[in-house]
Amino acid sequence: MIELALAVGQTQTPEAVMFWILAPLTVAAAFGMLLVKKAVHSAILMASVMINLAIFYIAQDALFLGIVQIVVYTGAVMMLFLFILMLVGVDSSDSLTETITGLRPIAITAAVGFGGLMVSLLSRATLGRSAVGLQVANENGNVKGIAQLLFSTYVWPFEVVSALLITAALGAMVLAHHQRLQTRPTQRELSTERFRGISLANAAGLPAPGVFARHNAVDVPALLPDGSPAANSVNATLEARGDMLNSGAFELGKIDTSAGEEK
Amino acid sequence: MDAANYLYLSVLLFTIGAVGVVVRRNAIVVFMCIELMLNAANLAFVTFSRINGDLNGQVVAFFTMVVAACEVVVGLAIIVTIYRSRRSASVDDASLLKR
Amino acid sequence: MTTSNSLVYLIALPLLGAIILILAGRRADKWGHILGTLMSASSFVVGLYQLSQMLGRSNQARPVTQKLFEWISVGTFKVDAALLLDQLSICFVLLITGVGTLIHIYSISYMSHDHDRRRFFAYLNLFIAAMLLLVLGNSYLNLYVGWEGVGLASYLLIGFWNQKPAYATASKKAFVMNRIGDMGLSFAIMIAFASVGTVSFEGIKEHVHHTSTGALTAIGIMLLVAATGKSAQFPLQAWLGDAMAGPTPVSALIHAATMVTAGVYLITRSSFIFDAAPTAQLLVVIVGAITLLFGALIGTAKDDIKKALAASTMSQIGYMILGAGLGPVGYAFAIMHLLTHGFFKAGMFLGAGSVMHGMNDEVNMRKYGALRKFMPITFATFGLGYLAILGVPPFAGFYSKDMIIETAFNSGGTKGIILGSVTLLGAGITAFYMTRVMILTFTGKSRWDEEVHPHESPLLMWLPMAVLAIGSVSSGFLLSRGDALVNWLAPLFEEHGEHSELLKPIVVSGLALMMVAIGVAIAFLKYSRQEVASVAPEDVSVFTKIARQDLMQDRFNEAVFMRPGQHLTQVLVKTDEAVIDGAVRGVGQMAMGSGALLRGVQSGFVRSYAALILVGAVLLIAAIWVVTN
Amino acid sequence: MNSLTLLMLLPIFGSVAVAATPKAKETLTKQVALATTLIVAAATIAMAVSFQRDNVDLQFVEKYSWIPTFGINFAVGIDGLALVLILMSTILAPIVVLAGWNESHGGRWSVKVFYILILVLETMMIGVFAATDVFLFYVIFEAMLIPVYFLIGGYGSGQRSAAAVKFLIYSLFGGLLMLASIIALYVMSGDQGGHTFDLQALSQLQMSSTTQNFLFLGFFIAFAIKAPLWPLHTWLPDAAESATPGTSVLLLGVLDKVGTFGMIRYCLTLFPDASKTFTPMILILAVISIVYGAFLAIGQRDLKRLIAFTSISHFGFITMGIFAMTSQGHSGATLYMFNHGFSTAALFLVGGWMISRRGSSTIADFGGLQRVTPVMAWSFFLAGMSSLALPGMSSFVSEFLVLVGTFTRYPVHAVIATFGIVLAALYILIPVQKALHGPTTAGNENLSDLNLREKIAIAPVIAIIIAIGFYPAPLLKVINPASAHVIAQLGFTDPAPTNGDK
Amino acid sequence: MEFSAPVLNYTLLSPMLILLGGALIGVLVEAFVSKALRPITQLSVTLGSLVLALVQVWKIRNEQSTGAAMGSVVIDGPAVLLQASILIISIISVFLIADTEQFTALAASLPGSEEERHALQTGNQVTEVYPLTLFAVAGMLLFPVSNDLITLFVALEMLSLPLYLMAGLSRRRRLASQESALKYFLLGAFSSAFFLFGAAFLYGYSASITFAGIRDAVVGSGGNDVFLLIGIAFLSVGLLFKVGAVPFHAWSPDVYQGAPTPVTAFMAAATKVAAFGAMLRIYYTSFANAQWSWTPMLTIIAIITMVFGSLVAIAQRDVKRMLAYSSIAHAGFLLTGVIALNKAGLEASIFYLFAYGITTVGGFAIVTLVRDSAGEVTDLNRWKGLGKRSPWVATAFAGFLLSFAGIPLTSGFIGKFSIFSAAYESGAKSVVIAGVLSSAIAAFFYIRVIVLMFFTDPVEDGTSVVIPSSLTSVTVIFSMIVTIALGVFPAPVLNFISTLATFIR
Repeated sequence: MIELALAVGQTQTPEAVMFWILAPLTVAAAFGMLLVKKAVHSAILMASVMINLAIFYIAQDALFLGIVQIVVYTGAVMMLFLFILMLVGVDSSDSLTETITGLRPIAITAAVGFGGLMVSLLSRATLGRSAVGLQVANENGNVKGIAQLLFSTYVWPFEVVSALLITAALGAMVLAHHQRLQTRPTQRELSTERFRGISLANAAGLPAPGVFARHNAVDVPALLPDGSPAANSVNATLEARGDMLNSGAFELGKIDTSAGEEK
Repeated sequence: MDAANYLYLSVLLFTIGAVGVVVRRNAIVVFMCIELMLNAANLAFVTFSRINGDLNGQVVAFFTMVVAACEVVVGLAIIVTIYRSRRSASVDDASLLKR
Repeated sequence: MTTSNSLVYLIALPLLGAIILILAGRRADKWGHILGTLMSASSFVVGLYQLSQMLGRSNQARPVTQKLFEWISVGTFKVDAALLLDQLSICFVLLITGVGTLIHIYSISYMSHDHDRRRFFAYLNLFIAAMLLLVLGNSYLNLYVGWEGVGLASYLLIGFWNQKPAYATASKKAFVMNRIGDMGLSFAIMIAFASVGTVSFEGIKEHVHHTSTGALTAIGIMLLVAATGKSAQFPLQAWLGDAMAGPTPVSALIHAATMVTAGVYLITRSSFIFDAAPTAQLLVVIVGAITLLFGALIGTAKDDIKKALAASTMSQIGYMILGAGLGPVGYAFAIMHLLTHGFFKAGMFLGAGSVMHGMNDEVNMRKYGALRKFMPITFATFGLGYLAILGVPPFAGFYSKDMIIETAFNSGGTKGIILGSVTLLGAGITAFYMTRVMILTFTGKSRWDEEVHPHESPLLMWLPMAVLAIGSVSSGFLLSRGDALVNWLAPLFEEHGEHSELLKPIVVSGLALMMVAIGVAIAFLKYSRQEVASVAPEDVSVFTKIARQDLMQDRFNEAVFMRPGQHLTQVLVKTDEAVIDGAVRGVGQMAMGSGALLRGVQSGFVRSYAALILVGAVLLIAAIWVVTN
Repeated sequence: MNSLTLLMLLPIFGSVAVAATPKAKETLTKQVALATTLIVAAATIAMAVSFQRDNVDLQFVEKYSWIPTFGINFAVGIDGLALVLILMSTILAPIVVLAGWNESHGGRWSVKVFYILILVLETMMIGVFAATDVFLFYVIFEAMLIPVYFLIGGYGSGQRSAAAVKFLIYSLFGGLLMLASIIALYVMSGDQGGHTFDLQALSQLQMSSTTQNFLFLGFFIAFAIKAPLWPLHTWLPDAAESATPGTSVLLLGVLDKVGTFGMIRYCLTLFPDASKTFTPMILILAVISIVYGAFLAIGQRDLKRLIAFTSISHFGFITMGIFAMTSQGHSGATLYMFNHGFSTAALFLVGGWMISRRGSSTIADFGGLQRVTPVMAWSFFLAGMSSLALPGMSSFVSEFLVLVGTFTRYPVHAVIATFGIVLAALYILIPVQKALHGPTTAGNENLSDLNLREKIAIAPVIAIIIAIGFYPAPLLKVINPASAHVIAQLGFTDPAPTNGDK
Repeated sequence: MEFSAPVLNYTLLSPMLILLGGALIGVLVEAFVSKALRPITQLSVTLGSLVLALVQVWKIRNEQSTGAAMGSVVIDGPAVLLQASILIISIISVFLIADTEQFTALAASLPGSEEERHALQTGNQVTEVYPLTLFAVAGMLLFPVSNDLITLFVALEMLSLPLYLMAGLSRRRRLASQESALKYFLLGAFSSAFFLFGAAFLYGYSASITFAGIRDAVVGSGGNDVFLLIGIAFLSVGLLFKVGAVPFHAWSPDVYQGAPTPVTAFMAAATKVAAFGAMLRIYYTSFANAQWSWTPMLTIIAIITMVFGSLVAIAQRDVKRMLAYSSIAHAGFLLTGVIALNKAGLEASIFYLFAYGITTVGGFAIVTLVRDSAGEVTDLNRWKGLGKRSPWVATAFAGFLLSFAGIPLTSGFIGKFSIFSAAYESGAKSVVIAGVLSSAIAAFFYIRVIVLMFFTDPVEDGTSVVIPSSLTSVTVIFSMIVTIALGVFPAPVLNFISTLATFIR
């Protein structure tokens, strides 16, 4: 790894200091991603890696990229990750025990092999030319230089990327968008429906969950005057899913402290 | 300061990302590890850009970010779909198709 | 050489008869036997015509040939379908067609109750045609066609009543053992072509003087092998006894008079080879000597009249082979004995058939006895044949057999003494067992079962017997009068030099008659003076037992060839199944097994797939690492 | 008739006509198929008549550009060898159609499909022998497998699909090895003056002996599987056991000949030196095949398997004749191919009739057929006699030529092979005895004899067997120049008689 | 530094632009056209733009230019051939995609939920597949004509992302379908990370991201080749992943099985053309002079791929998985074309790709026809006796299988022959021998299916062959005709390919 040393860097020493402080941090953070149980923690560590990378970009005369890295990547993309994590369950945690036989040793061997071999290879590499540095290229400013390339040489991929963005949007729509397949009934129709139903008992609306019970969570059924649970007070989906709690524990009459704890 | 150090760093990050894909089970974490690999590649691009003294590398890195963003959208959409169907974000649970 | 256009009719007529009879099927049932007989007879007439023509020509111009067409011609291997009728073949032609016609006539009556009689005549005609081809072919390959043709006819006729499994087996056995002999003939032809470049008699004869002795010896030995097969000589003799399964006329024609003598024909025909290959010639003599004793010994113990006669045939052919093996001096005597034997043995077989005809197809002589009174004609004809085979002067056998014995004694040195003694001994044993046959069958008390009503055979049957009996009486005298046959054949064979005269002819005759007398006397003592049991006694010497089992020939063949062969077959069948096909299937299963195994890679877990990719990448990097190191 | 292409097209037209017949009228379908095959046979005979015997060059040559990119032509032309084999194929075809009149019933598919397959196969049979372009040959060589595969698998009996698969995989494997060799030839031709598949041009290629040996093996293994030669034979008994008799006739009688034909036409012509190198080994394999096939035939309990093993023995003879490198061996082998077609046809057809009447192919189930069905029994017997090469039957001439031809150069091989003729007597006579002779056993009493159609079908086969046995000259005159040409090209002359060394 | 406005040659880019335009129209159709009219509108738009693009490709067939898009895109003979192949394959695939039975009624609904049932009842359709298809096709068109690493990467993603999505849209067995989407996506992203990493090293090595620049660097390099080798290796991982070469193949059986069959057909056929097209270009132009470094690697991978694919296919019980492994084996065969590195190899690869693609679509089209009440039946055991029930469908499938097996008189044979002979010509004999042997193994499982269909008695379990829709019939018949025609009379196509197939550099 010989001729890659930059003779040009005027920020040589400060850069080295920065590098040797941040690089271990970055690696540690990245490594941490593998070790922490909770996905959220991984996400945070990932964000820190990205920010560190942004610093490295800036340190390497890639100002524009550094900013984009923070604004777009860390700011938007990682937030998207976090958002989805919230959706999936923010406190979901991964067991780190390996369930697939033999995979972990393979992974570790492969990792060590990969890293070791790559490092060893890099140390062997020569380019046959000395490093140039970006002083000349960034003469008119990094952003301007990139723009120059982006809008002339790479205008075609730049255009095509737009198609990619549309694809992404369309894809998200397809997978996530619940189309309304019929017009939502109007209030009028709903009330007509209620009154024309089999029984007038529900004409005034269904009982709310938790009524007369000691707990008013959505999965606790209301209690009828006789103390029995009113099944229609709980959302049908919850019931179908078997998430409806046994109302007996929440009857008003009996004081049962343990039930609350259980819940 | 040797620019090569950035390359070593990049390799390390890439390796960690690759291993993360193999060892982690949460689909989102797996995906983040892939992002880590992409970032490692970006770092390599930026470093080489500096070594080579031209901005093409940075442009590639820029494109990578855009493409990665698109990928994230699609990927997360798929993961969410799976999650909704299976109530699980573990990639191991999705193993109906085998042999 | 004289050519003729009519030789082919000799063969074509009976062949045509066979084809018509086979193709016509049941439609020919009514007239098939007549057609068959006519065809044979007309072939005989053609033969007589040819003889008359031949007699009209000078000694050297007697052979005639007819080229029919070019049969096989590849490179230098050129074989024409061509016929050669010379002094030797004409003897055979007349014997075959003459005796053949008689037997056709006999069979009309003998087979009259068999509803497949037409088929029988078809086979007989086929046989006549094939046998004629055998003796008329001008090259070994043409001979080979007839050779196998008579084998086929023999097979068909032995197995004529193949609904009986034992008969079917007998026919198969005959064919297979003959094939072994045929293989010898194939080898002989191959060697001949490889070393001489031709396979015609004429061609080889021309080249014989500048062909190596080794090659000639090889050819000779192979021809001998062929002869042993066809002529039931040691060691390929075992089929003949079983061949008696065929209808008796068949035994008379094929297994006594004609086909079995083909070996003698082959050796005499190949005289130019044997004369130039002393080793082969010596082997011929040895085979003949062994067989003549072998057959005679078997004959002493057989209770089945046909098998006893068959053993006798084997023994008599042994004489002929021995005679033929003695070189130029012996050929003519061998042929003479062949001809006389053709008469008397055919006559006796027909007599045996006549007996069987009257005895409900009983063949066990121990169930005969005193038939003289019931079948006088049969007794008379059989008796004449008996006297002929014993060599009692002036019956036919006396002339022919004594000549062979004499020649054997005179062949010189120790060899001559041994051979002479063997032939003498054979003559004695022959007298013994033939007398035994006579006594058991025709004299003594009747031993047959209640329901059997012996009676004389009809005219059509005894007439041929009578004709043959006349032949048995007179043929020897006629053929040897003024050395008629010897002189007739002489142009075909090499001049033979002087040979020492160990014993004078009169001495030989005396010795022979003495041996015969001893044999007859023993037989009288043993079978005429004491009661003959109608069931073969078991308390007999071990030699008798062995002789009854044909001197263990079948056991030997079974133990040495058949069973190992069967085992080998079974082993090979299993090997094919298990090893060769098993290997093929194994390859298939290996592929499937490894497929199933490798399928396990697809565990369904996306992480293991990623690991696979990672490992792949690591391997690539490792390869690079190695390459750049 | 002087266009091979037209001859090849005739059966195709016929198959179109067959396809056009209404489904209900099965008899019409069969009649159309029969008529087509008869016309083709007649056309072939007409062609044979106008064939110039003494001309060793290819005749009736036609050449159309097919895939010019690869230098592939649709090139056909025949010499004596090819003519004889085409003649055999096209004469056998109507016989098979007539003999197997009812074979197509009870198959998986309709009668029409059966005859379409047969006719398509006939086209390919002509093409495979007529091709003078190696690529064309290969294409037909492989494509032929498909109709046969469906004929076995669709209309056979017993383990038909397994047997069909075994047959196909085996053959494909060999074919692929040949493909590798063909590719190598093609590439080399490109290096030496332009890509071509012309047989003549390819035979002029310069190549190292190692290359030549490998390429030879590629071809030879394919042909040895096809022929089949020990130890690559195990597909044949299975296939023959399962196929209908008609299919078996085409399979053993014609398709397998492609193997031995290929050895002459391709192995010897393209790789003369390698052929010489491998001759000792191949001769040993051939001799093993002869003896081994005979022993295995003796040991079989199933009639069809038995016939299959006899064929293995016979193919041993053919191969031996080819590699004996003498004119007798060569001509004999070629004639053997022709004769074997008919004698196997006779065996399979009659055997097939016996089996279909009895409902079993186990030899032990038969007994005493001669009394019950004399004509059938006779036909079988004659077929058997032909198979054991009885003189007077056609196979004798060829077998003897092979033996003589081999003996002059390789006496030991010839001697061992001659033992095969004794074994042949056993493997024919044992089934003859068991099935035709002996008392008529239960189950055989009421078998019906051959009907008129069957008699008409078998009669020409037996007639040809006997006629060629007595008068092979017309065929030999066609074969000899071709054989001599091949031998001469290889630089061989027949060994001179060894006389005069005294 | 003055900014000069970029010049784009729109004629040369028009096939891609037409498709992108069509896709955008499709997106707009989603927004503005009523549900009832959407399917037919989308289908027309899609087919229209595909056909138009094909016409456009035909028009530019003789162009040779690297300047179409500021050097990002190269249009030459192979480009035209590959694009045309992709378009033809796409058109017949779209006929299959038009089968509404194959796609979920509402992707966002939970499998088995009330919502899904409702969507099914109302006949809702995910018509977004059409624009997604167009985007994918556009990406595929761009992939083999890319002339720099950026465009290559963007095209790779552009063809992949829609496919990830489409894989998850099956109507039946939706969990499996979604799983296949997840697997495809995760592994695809994983491999593209490798791809990108490799690109970085190539850039580091050559100081250029254009193929021409890389080639120049390869030709006249000053340093050692470590960066080049790493770059080639990682870039290859990405490309080999796309073509499904062992050990980067693992996604394909699962995804082939899980994805809706029309999508499987589309991606199996078209992706292969695109990916191999790109591979051919980059190996034949940029890496050609570093041949020593990558031919051994590709040779080993090709051999493993053929043998592995063939062996494992034997053990498969599911027709789609079997075809997936068959496609893996074919990837191995196709790699020999890359290894050949000569004009014959290029021509052969293009022919093979086209022939294989068409046959594959045909094969999967047949798979869509065999169904029971719960949708497609892919269990091979239930294909027993298909030949009895529907002889024509079974015969067609048998024809496709025979073509896969490389039996003469089918396109597969000509393909195999030409590609092997090209490889042999360049001295890669080991690959040819391995190819020939694995062809023999492969023949085994193709034939087994034929046995199942024709020689096994049907089991009455409700499996039946639906009467194909007219569009599906068109696909099957067209594929069959092409498969046979290219087998019997390939000369015109071969000639056409031969006149065009030269990479400009």
